[in-house]
Amino acid sequence: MEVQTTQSVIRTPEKFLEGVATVIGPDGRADASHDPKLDRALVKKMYVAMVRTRVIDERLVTLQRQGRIGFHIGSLGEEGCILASAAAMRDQDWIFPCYREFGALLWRGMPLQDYVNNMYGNANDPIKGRQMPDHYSGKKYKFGSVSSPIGTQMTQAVGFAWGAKIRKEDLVTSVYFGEGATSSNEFHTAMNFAGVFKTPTVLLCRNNGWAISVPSEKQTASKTFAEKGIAYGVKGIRCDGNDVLAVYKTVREAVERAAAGGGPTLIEMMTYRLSGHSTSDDPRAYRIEDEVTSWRKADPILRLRKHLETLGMITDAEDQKIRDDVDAELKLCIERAEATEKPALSTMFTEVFKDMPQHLQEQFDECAAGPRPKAQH
Amino acid sequence: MEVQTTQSVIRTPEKFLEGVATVIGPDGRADASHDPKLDRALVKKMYVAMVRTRVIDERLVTLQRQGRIGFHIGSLGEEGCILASAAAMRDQDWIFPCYREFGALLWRGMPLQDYVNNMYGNANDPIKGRQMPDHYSGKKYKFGSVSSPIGTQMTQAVGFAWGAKIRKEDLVTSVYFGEGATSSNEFHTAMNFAGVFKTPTVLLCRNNGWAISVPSEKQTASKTFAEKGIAYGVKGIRCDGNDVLAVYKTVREAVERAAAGGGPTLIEMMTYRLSGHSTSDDPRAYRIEDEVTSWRKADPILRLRKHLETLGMITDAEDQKIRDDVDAELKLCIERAEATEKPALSTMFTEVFKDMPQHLQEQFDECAAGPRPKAQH
Amino acid sequence: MAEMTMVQAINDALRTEMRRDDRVVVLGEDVGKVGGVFRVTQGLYDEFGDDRVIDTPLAEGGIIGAAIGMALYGMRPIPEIQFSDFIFPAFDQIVSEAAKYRYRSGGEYTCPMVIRTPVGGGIRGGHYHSQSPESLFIHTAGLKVVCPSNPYDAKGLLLSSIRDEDPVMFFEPKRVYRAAKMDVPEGEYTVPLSKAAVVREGKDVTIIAWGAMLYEALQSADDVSVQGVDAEVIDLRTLWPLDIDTIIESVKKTGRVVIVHEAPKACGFGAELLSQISERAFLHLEAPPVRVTGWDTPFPYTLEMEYLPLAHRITPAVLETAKY
Amino acid sequence: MAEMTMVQAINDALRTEMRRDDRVVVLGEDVGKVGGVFRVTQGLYDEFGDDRVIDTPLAEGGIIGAAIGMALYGMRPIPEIQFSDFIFPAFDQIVSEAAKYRYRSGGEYTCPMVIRTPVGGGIRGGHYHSQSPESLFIHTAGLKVVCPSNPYDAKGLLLSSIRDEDPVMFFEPKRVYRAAKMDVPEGEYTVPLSKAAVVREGKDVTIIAWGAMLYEALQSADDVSVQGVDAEVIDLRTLWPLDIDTIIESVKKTGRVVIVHEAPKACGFGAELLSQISERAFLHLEAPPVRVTGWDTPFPYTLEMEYLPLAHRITPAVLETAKY
Ligand SMILES: Cc1ncc(C[n+]2csc(CCOP(=O)(O)OP(=O)(O)O)c2C)c(N)n1
Ligand SMILES: Cc1ncc(C[n+]2csc(CCOP(=O)(O)OP(=O)(O)O)c2C)c(N)n1
Ligand SMILES: [Mg+2]
Ligand SMILES: [Mg+2]
Repeated sequence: MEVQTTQSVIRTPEKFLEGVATVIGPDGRADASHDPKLDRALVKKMYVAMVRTRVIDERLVTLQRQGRIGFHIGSLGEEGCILASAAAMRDQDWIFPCYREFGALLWRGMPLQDYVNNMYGNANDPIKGRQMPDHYSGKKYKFGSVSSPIGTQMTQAVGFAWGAKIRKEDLVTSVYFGEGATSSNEFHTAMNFAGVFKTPTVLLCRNNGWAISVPSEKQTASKTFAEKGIAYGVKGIRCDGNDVLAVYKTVREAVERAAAGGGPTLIEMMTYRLSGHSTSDDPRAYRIEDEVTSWRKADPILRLRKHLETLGMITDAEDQKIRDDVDAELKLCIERAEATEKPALSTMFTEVFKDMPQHLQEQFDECAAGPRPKAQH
Repeated sequence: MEVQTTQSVIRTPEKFLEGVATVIGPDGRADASHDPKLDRALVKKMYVAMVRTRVIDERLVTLQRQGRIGFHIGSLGEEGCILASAAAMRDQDWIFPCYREFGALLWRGMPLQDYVNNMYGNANDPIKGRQMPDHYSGKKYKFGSVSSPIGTQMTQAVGFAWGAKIRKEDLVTSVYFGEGATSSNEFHTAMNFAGVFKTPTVLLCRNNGWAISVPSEKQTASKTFAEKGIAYGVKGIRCDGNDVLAVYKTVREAVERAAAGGGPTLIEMMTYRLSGHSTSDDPRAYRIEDEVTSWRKADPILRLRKHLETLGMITDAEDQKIRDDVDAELKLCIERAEATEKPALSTMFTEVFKDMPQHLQEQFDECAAGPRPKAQH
Repeated sequence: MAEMTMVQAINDALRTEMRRDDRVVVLGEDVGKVGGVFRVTQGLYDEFGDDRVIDTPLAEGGIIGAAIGMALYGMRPIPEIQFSDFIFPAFDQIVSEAAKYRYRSGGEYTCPMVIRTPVGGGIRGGHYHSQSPESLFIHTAGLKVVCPSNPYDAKGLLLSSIRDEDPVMFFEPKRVYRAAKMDVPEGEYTVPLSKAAVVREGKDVTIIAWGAMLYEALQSADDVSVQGVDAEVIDLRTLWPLDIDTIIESVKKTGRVVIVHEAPKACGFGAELLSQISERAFLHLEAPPVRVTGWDTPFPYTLEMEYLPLAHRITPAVLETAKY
Repeated sequence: MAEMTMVQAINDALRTEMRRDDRVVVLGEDVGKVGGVFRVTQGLYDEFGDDRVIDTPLAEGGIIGAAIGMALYGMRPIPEIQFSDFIFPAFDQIVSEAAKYRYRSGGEYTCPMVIRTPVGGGIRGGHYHSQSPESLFIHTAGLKVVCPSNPYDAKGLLLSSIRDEDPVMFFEPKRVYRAAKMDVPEGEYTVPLSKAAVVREGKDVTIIAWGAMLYEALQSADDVSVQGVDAEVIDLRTLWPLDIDTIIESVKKTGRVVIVHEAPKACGFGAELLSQISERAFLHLEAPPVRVTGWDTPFPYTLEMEYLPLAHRITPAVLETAKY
């Protein structure tokens, strides 16, 4: 397929990351001066989580192609920044997702089965099949509720942290969003309120190069997204988003600063969306394959694996086992999810309000009385 | 009256303006290295316009107190930055007002009678009494239409300029807003679109220290409003807003840069709102009188007068005549405006759409048939 | 008991609940020291400090978005929008987020908060200081909508709203703010949500109104009584979820209805009321229900008394309905 | 003549008008090279270049605000909002600004623009890719609201909308986008605004619908005909300003009405239609007009076919109305 595109520059990892410090070098070794010196088990755990995320992601895309689920929006290529930033939050901290962060949700402890049920919107979906796939919610895991409108979660994450600050609870919030979302109203108010009220919030911008078909350099005329912090008196930092140690270190420092009363931080995590925007998108219509290829080499999983190799912490067999394990687990989850019925009709009417008001009770009764729809999609 | 306030700092002109270059010095002389060397007649014309604006302003406040008009929002203390920035625009350029810029509208040529009719919302009000006083519109004068919602005019001014750029017309837009408005959604999108599309727009932030009762330092944690430009790749400049020559120079350079394809500029004009927010506001409830007093000494009219004195261009008698003239003119305008009937009933239903649709024709007929309301305010 | 205006009664409700429940915070533009442009929050800053009575930057979306975050955290925020005409920068947060949080998260998250905002015309506010956007929020599933007409109800409804587990739009008719004083109990009491009040009994025609227009409806009821028409007047108090039973009961008695509201007619709440009445009491209707509303134009300045559905327009509508 | 889907017909309308009138520009998220997420603007970028087919930053308020500026300047912008669920960040610019510009400026400024946006459910979009917010815009004085149901009308109505001197909300039912092809004339032709179409004549019941639900209404008309009920079906095409005459004429004939829409019932456009019918044809009504609509809940994902007012819900409503 011949591709014409409006893309003017190919942004290789080298170009994109110019001037950004890295920890894990090309040889897989950690730069001693920046190495956060994490517990090895933690590093390994992050690696396993990243691989699991990748495997799940790929499988869900297949399920969607097969028409078995309706939609998936994944994190192919962005697992590094997502997992490392989630890992850098303390247990008491809250995470507000954008929509690519199912890896962070699993990290926080949601059972895979729950997530898969969400992908199927079945009766066991924690959100009762009310939203599209990948619009999960994980309050038990101190993890927010996904909604589609771009940016809204930012202001909420700031408000949540502000509440905690007012109530003098030691709690930091982090919030994910894409670089496209920096153009939204919400980025502006969230940053401004965070700055003025010095809320303990870490604003995590996944700069993955694209907002659907719009390249990041068309989103703003500022040189970086991190420097947008200046407009709000908020510290802004860029980091190599595919470098797990760099992300962990940067986020952790921001969390600690926030917890100590030092206020919010905007972190631009430089990464790349290797897949289409979602299963609804075909990126070949707008981007140059060479760019994608260049980023495949900067894959955060390969990078961390290399690092683990230098530490002698991973073998091919082990790697394969991680994949096989999640495959097997996933297979079971999918089977169960597919065997689960749809949510009950009542779920369409409950929880609009705490108590069902009269008009909804009447509508529910009317609906329940039938007839049932013939039409399916 | 004893005043308690949340105001933590008194922002004297000296503090507020720290590090900002001025042209007209305390002795009234222009600093040769920054003097834009304007035509003397122009400087005088600006002075006259500023004094007229001041006189009109004061008279309108009185009219409101007397219950003869419903409302006024003025520019006491801000005439310097308003008039000089309007004067710095070229004839073909368009001005988008906030709500304090009636001085700029008169500068652009609207007859005083039209403006006074707007204050009365009478049958001769150019906008047919449809909006509150001071919500004028001056298309003939390449001057926008005031609306109350904060900030909306910014994005529109950017869009207007962008349109002209697309159509290759040599035209720059300027847009006024207060420093409070920098917190609005609209500032963010206007700045971002201006930056990305390099629109020929000059964004004029009147930093007058207050957004009703909220002091400017509570509006943002950034050090200045001008530096917000960095977040958008837009040049940001601060200037002494009570120094007519400094404002003129700064704005003119921005206009020329924009016209030459150099893109937008954000200009923070440092000034002070000497009056209450509007006739509905009593600022004694929230601000320290000493601050106001310190700014009375920095009055832009006094400052320019001193400058004119050093040039031998003004006498007390002349000054008095300017005031007497506008007083007399205003008196006549007010008399005429008060003798003018209300807008016709039809004006309530026309111009909702270009052509009156059936439902409005029916409503008009119903309304016209009466009865008429007894109640007045 | 103390004589209070609606402004004082709302202020008293806020103070009462802030003393009782330290999760309650007030935030908005100018709500702090100066006590709001209508002085509704006056004195709260001095009593509760700047952690609980918070002046914000000029950004309605930020006020509501941050309040949502606080509500998710477990607080009871009461954001103020200075005029309901300026609620639109926050519209996305209200209709896409606050309204849907409970539902979309499968009941995990809830968003209890009260968005207080002055509403309505009659104060020479023109286009942008006079509008009545209630129907936009009624159309949005997940929001409760309240509009008191007097100081007593204002306090009691506000206390109920703050204690409610769902987001409540609390519209305060600014024409009533200082119009009259009324005895208001000190301390706690509540007026239940979703209960309308029959404020005047009658047998010939039902007039439905709320907020500032209630007084116009009552005026008309007086006017028509002279001509032998006995009007019943219902003050809805809570617009949504609706107390339809009280309405239908009245309509079954009178068979005739006049609905009054300030907002434009097209897709205003009057249309919903008329529809429900028609759907539920069609065979009881002796005359087509009538809407007396603001015109389908932007809100004008000079001619606002011609725009508003005041007694001079309600009265003929009631008379005509009565003799239909 | 060419066979076109609605997507192609709208694309053709845009191309046709952009060739004829160089003041027309298209702007929005992803509308450029890739041609929009639904490919409605495909090929326009190549033909007209990036000055007239503009990819914008992710900011609906910016898209509409800038488009208003362009319209004030004298252009004919056609902003696209990717899904009508995402129109709310631009709500303030639409309802406070675009809708009121002509009126508030005494007729000095006008704001001719067409806001194109996909609308409605039935494509597994859940909460935020399925909503139908038309009534919010109908309630706002100063906006025209259009929603075509087929490719021919889509092109003709879009050309009329672009040439109209007022702001038009142009809702495109995405369930219909590629559902079927239809002969569409090449080049210019217009379908007038504010003219409904009687797409099926009948004498027993009038069904009013638009957009994707029109097909459900037609399906029901077929279904009930088997049972001897002869339904007339009206496709509104333009929702506002309303072609009330066509409706009333039909209702005077049938005396019975079923109104169908996807949006929630409360304060939906159905309420306005029902009210106007009651107000204007009360004595002709043989049965209370009925609304078959989305429920008063957020739009669900898995159960969306239970949410939508499809034929299985319209048919019993028609039968019941017919035998009332
Ligand atoms: C308010 C709003 N506008 C438009 C969309 C459609 N949309 C969904 S994702 C997206 C691009 C987001 O890009 P970015 O913020 O960079 O995040 P990424 O997808 O790259 O992670 C758009 C335009 C939306 N969901 N919400
Ligand atoms: C969206 C919106 N929110 C609130 C208001 C009420 N309001 C009018 S002016 C104002 C303060 C504006 O301050 P600033 O932008 O600094 O301008 P200034 O009045 O100082 O010139 C506020 C809050 C409004 N008009 N619009
Ligand atoms: Mg992105
Ligand atoms: Mg100010």
